[in-house]
Amino acid sequence: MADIKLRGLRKSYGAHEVIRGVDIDIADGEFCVFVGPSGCGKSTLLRMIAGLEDISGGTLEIDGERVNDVQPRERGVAMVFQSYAIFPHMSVRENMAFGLTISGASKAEKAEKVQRAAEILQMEHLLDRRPSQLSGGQRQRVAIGRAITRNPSVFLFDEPLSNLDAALRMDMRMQIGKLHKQLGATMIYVTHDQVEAMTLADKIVVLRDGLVMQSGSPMELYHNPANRFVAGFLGAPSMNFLEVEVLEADSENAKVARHSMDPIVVPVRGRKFAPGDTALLGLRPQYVTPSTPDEGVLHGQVSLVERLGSETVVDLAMEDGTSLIAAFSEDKQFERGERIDLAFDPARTHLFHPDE
Amino acid sequence: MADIKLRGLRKSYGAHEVIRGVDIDIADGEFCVFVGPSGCGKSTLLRMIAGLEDISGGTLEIDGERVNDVQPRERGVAMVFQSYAIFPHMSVRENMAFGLTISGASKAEKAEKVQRAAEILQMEHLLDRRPSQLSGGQRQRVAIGRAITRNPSVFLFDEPLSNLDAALRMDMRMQIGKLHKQLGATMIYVTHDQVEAMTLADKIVVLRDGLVMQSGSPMELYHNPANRFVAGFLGAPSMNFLEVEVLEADSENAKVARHSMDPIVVPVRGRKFAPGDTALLGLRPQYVTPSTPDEGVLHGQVSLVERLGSETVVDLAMEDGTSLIAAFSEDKQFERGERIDLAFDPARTHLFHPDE
Amino acid sequence: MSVIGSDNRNLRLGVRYLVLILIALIFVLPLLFMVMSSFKPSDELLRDTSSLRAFLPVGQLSLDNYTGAFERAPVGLFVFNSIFVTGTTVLLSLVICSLAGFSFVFLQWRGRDVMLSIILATFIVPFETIAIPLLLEVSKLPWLGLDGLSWGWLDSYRVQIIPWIADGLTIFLFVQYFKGLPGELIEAARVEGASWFQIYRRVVIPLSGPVIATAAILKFLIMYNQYLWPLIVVQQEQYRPVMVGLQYFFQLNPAWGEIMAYLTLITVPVLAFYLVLQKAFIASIASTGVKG
Amino acid sequence: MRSSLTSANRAGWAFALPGIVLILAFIITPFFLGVGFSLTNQRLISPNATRFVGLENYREMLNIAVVDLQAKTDSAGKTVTDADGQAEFPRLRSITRNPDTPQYHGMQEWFRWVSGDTAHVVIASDVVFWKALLNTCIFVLMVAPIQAAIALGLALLINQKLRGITIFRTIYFMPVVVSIVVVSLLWRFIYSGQNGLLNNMLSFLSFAHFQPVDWLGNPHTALGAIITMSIWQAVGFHMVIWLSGLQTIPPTLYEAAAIEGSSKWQTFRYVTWPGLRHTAVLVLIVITMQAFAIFAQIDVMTKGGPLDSTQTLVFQAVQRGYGMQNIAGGSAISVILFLIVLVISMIQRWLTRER
Amino acid sequence: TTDLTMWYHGAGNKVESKIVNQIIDDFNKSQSDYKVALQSFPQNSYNDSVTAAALAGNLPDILDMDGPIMPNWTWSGYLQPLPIPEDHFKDFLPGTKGVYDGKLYSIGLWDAAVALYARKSTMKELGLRTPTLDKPWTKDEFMSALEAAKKSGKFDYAIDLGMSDKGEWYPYAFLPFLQSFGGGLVNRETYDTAEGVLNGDAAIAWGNWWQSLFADKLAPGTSQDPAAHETGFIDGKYAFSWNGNWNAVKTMDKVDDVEFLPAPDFGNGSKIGGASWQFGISASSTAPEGAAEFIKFATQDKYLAEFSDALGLIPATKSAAQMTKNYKTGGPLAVFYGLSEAQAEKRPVTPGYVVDSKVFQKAAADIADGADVIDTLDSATDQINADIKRNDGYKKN
Ligand SMILES: Nc1ncnc2c1ncn2[C@@H]1O[C@H](COP(=O)(O)OP(=O)(O)OP(=O)(O)O)[C@@H](O)[C@H]1O
Ligand SMILES: Nc1ncnc2c1ncn2[C@@H]1O[C@H](COP(=O)(O)OP(=O)(O)OP(=O)(O)O)[C@@H](O)[C@H]1O
Ligand SMILES: [Mg+2]
Ligand SMILES: [Mg+2]
Repeated sequence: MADIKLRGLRKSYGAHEVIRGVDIDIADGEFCVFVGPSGCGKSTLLRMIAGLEDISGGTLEIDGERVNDVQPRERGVAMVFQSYAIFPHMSVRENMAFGLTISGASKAEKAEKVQRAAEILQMEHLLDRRPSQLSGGQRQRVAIGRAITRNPSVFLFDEPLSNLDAALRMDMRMQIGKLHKQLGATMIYVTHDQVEAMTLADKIVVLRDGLVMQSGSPMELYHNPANRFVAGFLGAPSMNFLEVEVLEADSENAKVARHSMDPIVVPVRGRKFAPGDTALLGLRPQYVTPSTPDEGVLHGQVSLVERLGSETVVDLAMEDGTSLIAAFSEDKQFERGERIDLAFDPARTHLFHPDE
Repeated sequence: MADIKLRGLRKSYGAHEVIRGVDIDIADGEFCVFVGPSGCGKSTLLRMIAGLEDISGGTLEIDGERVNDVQPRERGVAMVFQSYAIFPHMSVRENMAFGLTISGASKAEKAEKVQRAAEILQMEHLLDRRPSQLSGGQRQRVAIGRAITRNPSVFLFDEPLSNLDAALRMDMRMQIGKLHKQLGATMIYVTHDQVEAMTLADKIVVLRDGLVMQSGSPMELYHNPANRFVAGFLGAPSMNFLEVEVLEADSENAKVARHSMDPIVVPVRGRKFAPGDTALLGLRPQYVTPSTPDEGVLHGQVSLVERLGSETVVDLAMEDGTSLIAAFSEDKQFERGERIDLAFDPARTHLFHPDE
Repeated sequence: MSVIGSDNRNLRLGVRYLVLILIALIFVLPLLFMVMSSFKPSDELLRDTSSLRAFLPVGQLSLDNYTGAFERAPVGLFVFNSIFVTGTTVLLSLVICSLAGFSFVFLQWRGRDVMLSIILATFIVPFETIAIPLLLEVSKLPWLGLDGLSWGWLDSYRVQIIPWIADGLTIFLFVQYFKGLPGELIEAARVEGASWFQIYRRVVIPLSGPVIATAAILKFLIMYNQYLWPLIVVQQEQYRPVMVGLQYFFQLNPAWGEIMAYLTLITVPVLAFYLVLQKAFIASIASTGVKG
Repeated sequence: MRSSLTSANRAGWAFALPGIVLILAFIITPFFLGVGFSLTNQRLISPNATRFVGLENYREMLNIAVVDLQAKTDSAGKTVTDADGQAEFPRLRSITRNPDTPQYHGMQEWFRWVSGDTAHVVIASDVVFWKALLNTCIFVLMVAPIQAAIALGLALLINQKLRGITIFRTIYFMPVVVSIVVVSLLWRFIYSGQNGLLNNMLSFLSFAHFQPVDWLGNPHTALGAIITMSIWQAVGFHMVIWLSGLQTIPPTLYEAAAIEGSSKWQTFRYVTWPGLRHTAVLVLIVITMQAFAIFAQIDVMTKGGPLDSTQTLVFQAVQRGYGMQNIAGGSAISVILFLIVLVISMIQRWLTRER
Repeated sequence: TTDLTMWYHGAGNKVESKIVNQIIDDFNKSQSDYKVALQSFPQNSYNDSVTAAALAGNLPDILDMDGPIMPNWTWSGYLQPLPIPEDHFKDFLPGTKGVYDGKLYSIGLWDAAVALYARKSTMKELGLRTPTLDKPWTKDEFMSALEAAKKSGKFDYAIDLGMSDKGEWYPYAFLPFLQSFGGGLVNRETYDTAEGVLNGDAAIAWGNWWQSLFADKLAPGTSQDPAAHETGFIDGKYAFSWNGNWNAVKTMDKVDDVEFLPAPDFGNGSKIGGASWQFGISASSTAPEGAAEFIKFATQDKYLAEFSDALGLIPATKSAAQMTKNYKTGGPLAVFYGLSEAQAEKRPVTPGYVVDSKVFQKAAADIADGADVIDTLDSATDQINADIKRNDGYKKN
C-alpha cells in the first residue's frame, strides 16, 4: 500500500533544470497518468520516483515517509523502462523471472508467475528466446512482463505500449487496467496515447517543461482544461483556437465575435474578460458539425482531408486565412477546395486569454 | 526515382521462417505503409529492403534491378530504425549531418540542411546535446532528422513516431506527408498507429506471420477488408464479430439471424454462403447507434465504459453472453449495468466465413 | 547470383585468405622452429637454424629430447605447480579485481576517486623493482595454517599466489569495461530489488565475458611466466614453476634440443587455456550482442 | 556533485576492500620501502649499517655537465689534425682525472659535438643511466604507436565473418602465449649475424643482394631488432583487446552507417574508431606500461649491449640492484621510472579524457 | 640424529646430481649422527637464490658456491670458517681452496681450467709450433697463428672466444689475458682502488690488443649466437677455441686430433683463471661439526675421481687424478692438471669482486664492440672505485 507525495520536486542536469518544482499527490491504489510533450520531463519524474535520479530539490514521500535518499530496491517499485532495459544475456523467461530470482522465490513460483505473465502478454512461444531474437514490440512486452511478475506496491510504466499494434495495445491496456483493479497497486503511467491516458487514468497529470499544468480526472481535464495548453494538448485532433473579440462579458458568459462570424454567447468558465479584449475561442474539431450555409457560423474551403475510416478529418482554410480542423465521425468524401459551412454549439466552447 | 518489387521474398532465422513469401509492388513515389501485429515481420521486411538482412529466398528489385546482393550503401535508401541507432558519440547536429558528411557535403550545405530538419522536428535548441542527454522522443526525432537531411530515393521508416506525444506526432505526420509530396520519394513506413497508416498511405500492406494479408488503398482496406483478419485489424476499437446463421443467400446478399436478433439482409461482398451455414457478422463499433428498444436490433447491458472525451466506448454484455463494443462519437455517460438498445445499418456490415 | 559476381567474390575471398595466411606465417614460423627443433638432436638443430630446414621436420627426428627433458627435470611437477599457482591466482584475481572495478564504477563512496587514482598508478611499478622489499616483507608475514601460526611465507604456494592476486592493471581493465556497460540495465536491476552483490553477480558479470577473458589471459600469461619471484621466494624444488625449471637446461652446455622440447611442453598448457577461453569469449559475445 | 542515491559507502568499501588491501600490502608497501632505500646507501647484502644519504643516489645518477675540449696544437700553435683532417682533441681523462677539476672526477662522456677547434662534451656521472633513459624512451615511442596500430589492423582483419577465422585468430595470438624469455631465445637464432635465419631469408628474397647484418651485434640495429621482436610477440594480445572492443559496438550503428552510404574507411572513422575510445585508452596505456618495463628481451638477447645501445631503465635497475648489489641505486632508478610513467599516463589520460 | 640441509647448484645436471646424491647417501649410511638432505638449484640462478635466502634468513647448513664469490658471502656474514684444520687439504690444488682473511672458508672437489683448443692437423698445415707449459706462445706467436689461420681462408674466424656467453665466463676466461699483460682488475694488495691497474698502460695495451681481435675479424664478437659457439670449432668454422675443460670430453668425441694448448704469455706469464665450485658452511648452521664431517667425507679421493670422470673436471688432488681416466698420467686431459697447477690465478679475492666482475664484463664487451679503449677502462675504473667507496672499502667492522 503506497501513496506518493511529490512536494516541490526539482531536478537539474548541470545548469539545466528539467523538473522545476512539481507537486503531485497520488493516492494509494490510484492510477495516475503523466502526459506532456516530448522532453517535458515525464521519464525524469518517473525515474526520480523510482530512485534512479538524485533529487535536486523538494521532497518525495512514499507512504508518508521521506524517501529522497532511499535506495531503489527499498522503495518497492517495479518499472518498465522506455528503452526496455531488458538483460541481453538472459532468455525471455529469465528476464521475466529476474525480480523473483532476486528475492529468492521458489522454482515453482517463478514458473507459475512467468507463465501467467506470458499468457497475458501473448508471448508464451517466445519464452526461450534471447532478447536479440525479438522484435521491438516483443521486447517491450518482456519489459512489462518483468514488472508484473513481482507484486510491488507501486508500478511505474514509461510508455510501455508504444511499440505495439492497435489490437495488442488495446488488449494490453485492458490487461493493465485489470491488473490495477486486481492488485490495487498504485500505478504511474507515462504515455503519449490519449486513449490510454483517458481510459486508464484515475488522474491525469499534464506536464510541460518540468511544470504541472493541470491534474485531475480525465473528464475534468477534457471538459474543463485549466488553460489553453491543456485544452490543446488533450484531444486529437487538437482544439482549434480562433481569435475573437469580446463584445460583452459577465461572470457567466461572454459575447464574442470575429470577422465573418456573427456574435455568439459562450460560457467563460470562471475567467474574466472585459469588452474589447481579444480572446481565443477554443473549439474541438469533433464539436463542429456540417450545416447549411445560412445556419453555419463558419465557412471555409477544404485544404486537406484525412480519411480514417470511421472518422474524417478536414483542414479548412477560412476566409480570413486562418485554418480550422473539423472531425466528422463518419467516412466522408470531400474534394480539395470544396466549400463547406460549419456550425457548433457555443455551450461547448472554451474561451481563453491569448497569453495563457 | 525508385519503384520496389518484392517477389516471393523469404527470410529464415535458422529453422524459423519469419517472412514466408511476400510479394509487394511499390510504385515510384508511392507512400506504402506496413501494418500488422507485433512480431509479424515488418521490421524484418524493411531491413531486407534496406539490405541489412540476407534474403533467404525470392527476389528484391529496386528500379527494375535485382538487388538481393547489393550493399546497403548502394541502394540509395534512408532509414529510421525502430531502435533509433543514433551515434552515441556524436552531438545531435553531427548525427543529423552524418549522411551529408559521408557524401562530402560542404559545411554550409550541412548547416543549412540540419537547420531545416531541426526546425521541422522542433529541436533546434537540442542540436549540441549528446544522445545520452535526450529524452526518448527527442532521440527518435534525431533518427528522423538523420534520414531527412539526405535526399535518397527511398525512405524507410520503422515506427518513427511511436515515442512522440499526440500533438507532435500529428505535426510530424503532416511533415512527413509534406516531405513525401515535395520530394516525390518512395516511402515505406511501418507503424502501429492507425491514424498514421490511414492518413499517410497511398497503399497499406497488412502483414501477419510473415505473409501479406491484403494490400491496397486505406479506404479499400477499411471498407472492403479481404478477410476477417484485416477487418479486425484496421479500425479502433476493432470490428465486432457476431456469430449468425445464414437463412438465405444469393450472390449479392444473405439473410442472417441469430439468437435474439431478428433476421436481417446483409451484403455478401463476393463471398459465397449456403443456407444453414454459420457465419460471422462483422460490425464496426462506430456503426452501431443507440436506439429505442423496439427499433433496436441488439440489446445488452453496459459492462465497461471508456470515455475518451470526444468518443465513448462501451462494452456491452449481450443476452446470449457474447460481448459487443460500441463507440459513440460523443462524450456520453453510462452506468455500469445499464441496459441499452442498439441499431445498425445492415448495408455497412461484413459477412465472413468463421474459419477465415 | 550472376557468374561474374561469383567469380569476383571468390577472387576477393581468395585475396583475403592469402593475406590472412601470409600474416599467419609471420606469427607461426618462429614457433614452428621451436616445435620442429624439439625433435632434432642438438647439433643438428643448431646447424638447421641457418636455413629453412629449421621449420621442417627433416633429419633424424625422435622423441629423445622429450625423454631427456623428463629425465633432467621433474617437468610434470613444474607444469603442475605453474598451473596450480596460475589457475588459483587467475580465479582469485578475477573475483577480487572485478569486485573492485564494480565498486569503482557503479558505487560511490568516500575516497573512491583518490583510491582509484592510487591503484591505477600502481601498475606503473615494474615488479622487478619492488621484488627485494617485497621479499623482505613476505619473509616476515604471519600465516595461520592447519598446524597453527607460523611466520614467513617462503617456500610455499601462497607466497607465489597471494601477492599477485590484485593489481592495478586488472582493475583498470574492469573499470574501463564496466564504464561502457549500458547504465539502464543496472538501473533496471536496482528497481527490481537486486542488491549490489546481486547486480554484480547476475547482471554485470554475465555481461563481462570479453573483459573477463582478456583479464584472465593477461593474468595467466604474467603468472605462468613468473621467474624472478619464485626464484627468490622458493628454495624447494617441490614448489618450483616452469620458468625456474627452464634454468635446469642451461648448463655450461645448454641442451638446445631438450630446451626446445621443454619449451614446447610448457607452451602447450597456455595454448590450451587460450583456446578454451576463446570459445567462452566468443560465446559470451554472441549471447550479449544486440540487434537493431 | 555527490550523489546520494548511488552512494553506498559500506557496500562500496566492502567490494573494493580485498583488492585495496592486497595492493596496499604487496605493491604500495614494498614500493615505498623501495623509495626509502633510494634515500639510503642500502646494499643487497652487506654487513655495514645502512646510512641515510638523502638525494645522493639521485644526484649521482642525474649529475651531468658540459665541458669544452680545445683542439691540440703543435708547437707552432697550429691545430693538430688526424688523417681525415679532423682536429685532434686531448683525451677526456685530461679533465676527468685532472686534480685541478675535481668536480668532474668520475664522469664519463655521453656524447659530444664539435664546433671548430672546440669539442663540447656532455659528461655525466652515470652515462649508462642516461643512455638507458634515452633507449627506453625510444623503445616506448616506437612500440606504443606501431604495436597499437598493427594490433588494430589485425583485429579488424580477424573481425571479418569468414570461415575458419578463429584459426587465424589463434595463430596471431600464439606468440603471446609463449614466454618472452623463450621468444627471446628463439629470436637470437633468427637474428644471428653470420648464418641467421633472417639474413638468409633476406638474402634469398633479394637474390643474394642483401648484405648480412649482425642484427644484435650492431649498435645501430640492435634496438630496432628488439623492438621488432617485441612487437611481434605482444601484438596478438592487443589485437584481442581491440577485438573485444570492436565487438561491443552495437551492430545497429554499423547498419545505420551502411544505410547512410558510408564507405569502409568512413565507417571506421565515424563508427568504429569513436566506439573504440575506451579500448584505445586501455591499449595505449597497457602498451606504454609494458614497454617501459622492458627487461627480459634485453636480459636474454643483449644484456644492454652492444655499446649500451640496448640499455633500458628496468634492465639497469635490476642490473644494479641484483648484479651490482646496489639496491639503493636500483630503487632510485625505479622511482625515476615511476615518476616518468606517472607523468606520461597523466598526460595520456588527460588527452583521452571524456569531453 | 641431527638433520643437515645442503644446497647444491647442480639441478638439471643428471650426472652431477647422481654423484652428489650418491655421496649424501653414502654419508648418511656411514654414520648415524647426521642426516644430510639435498636441495638442488639450477646453476644459472644459484647465486640469486642464495642471496635471497640469506636476506630472508633461510640459509641451509652446507652450501656450495663459485669460488670468487666466497669473499663476498663471507664478508656479508653468510659463511663461517671451516672447522677443519688446513692441512687436511694440503694436497689440494690451490684453486680449490677458498681462503679469505687468512681463514679457509670453502673447499672444492675440483678445479676448472681453460685452454686453447686446436687441431693437430691445422697446426701442421699452418706450420705452427706446438706451445708447451714451459714454453707457451708469446703474444706475437699467438697473433701470427691467428693471422695465419685467417689468411688460410678456411675458417670463418681464427678463434672462438665464446663471446656469446655473457656471464662469469668473461672475467673467468679473459681477465687472465689482462693479468698476463700486467694489468688487473683492482690493486691486489690493498683492494681499495682500480686506478692505474685497470686503466694503466698495461691495461690499455691489453685493451688495444683485445679490440684488434674483433676489429680485424679474428674472432666473432659479442653478438655471436650460442649455436655458433657450440658447434663452430667442431664444424671447423674456427681454427682455435678458447674453451673450458668441461667441453673437452665432448670435443674429443667429435674431433679426433684436438689438442689443448696452454694460454699464451702476453708478457707477464701465462695465466688462466682458477677456483671453481666449492663447499662451505653457512654462518647460521647450528651443527657446523656435522657439516664439516660431511665436507671431509665428500672430499675423499674416490669422490673427487668420480666427479672428474663424470664431468671432465680437474680433480683437486694428485692422488685422485691418478684414479681418473682423463687426468691420470698420460691421460688425454692430463695437460689440464698441469695447466691448473702452473697457470691458475684466482680472481681478485675481495667482496667487491661481485661488482668488479660485472664491470669487467661490460668493459670487455664494450671494447670488443669498438668502444674507445681508454675511456672505457677509465669508466670501469671509476665504477669499481665508486663501488668500493660505497662499501666503505669493504672493510669488516
Ligand atoms: N535473430 C532472430 N532470431 C530468431 N527470430 C527472430 C530474430 N529476429 C527477429 N526474430 C523474430 O522474427 C519475427 C519478426 O520480427 P520483426 O522484428 O520483423 O517484427 P515486427 O513486425 O517488426 O514486430 P514489432 O512490431 O514488434 O516491432 C518475430 O517473431 C521475432 O521474434
Ligand atoms: N543527462 C541529461 N543531461 C541534460 N539534459 C537531459 C539529460 N537527460 C534528459 N535531459 C533533458 O531533460 C528533459 C526531460 O527528459 P525526459 O526524458 O524526462 O523527457 P520525457 O518527458 O520522458 O520525453 P519523451 O516523451 O520524449 O520520452 C529533456 O528535455 C531532455 O533533453
Ligand atoms: Mg521519456
Ligand atoms: Mg519492428
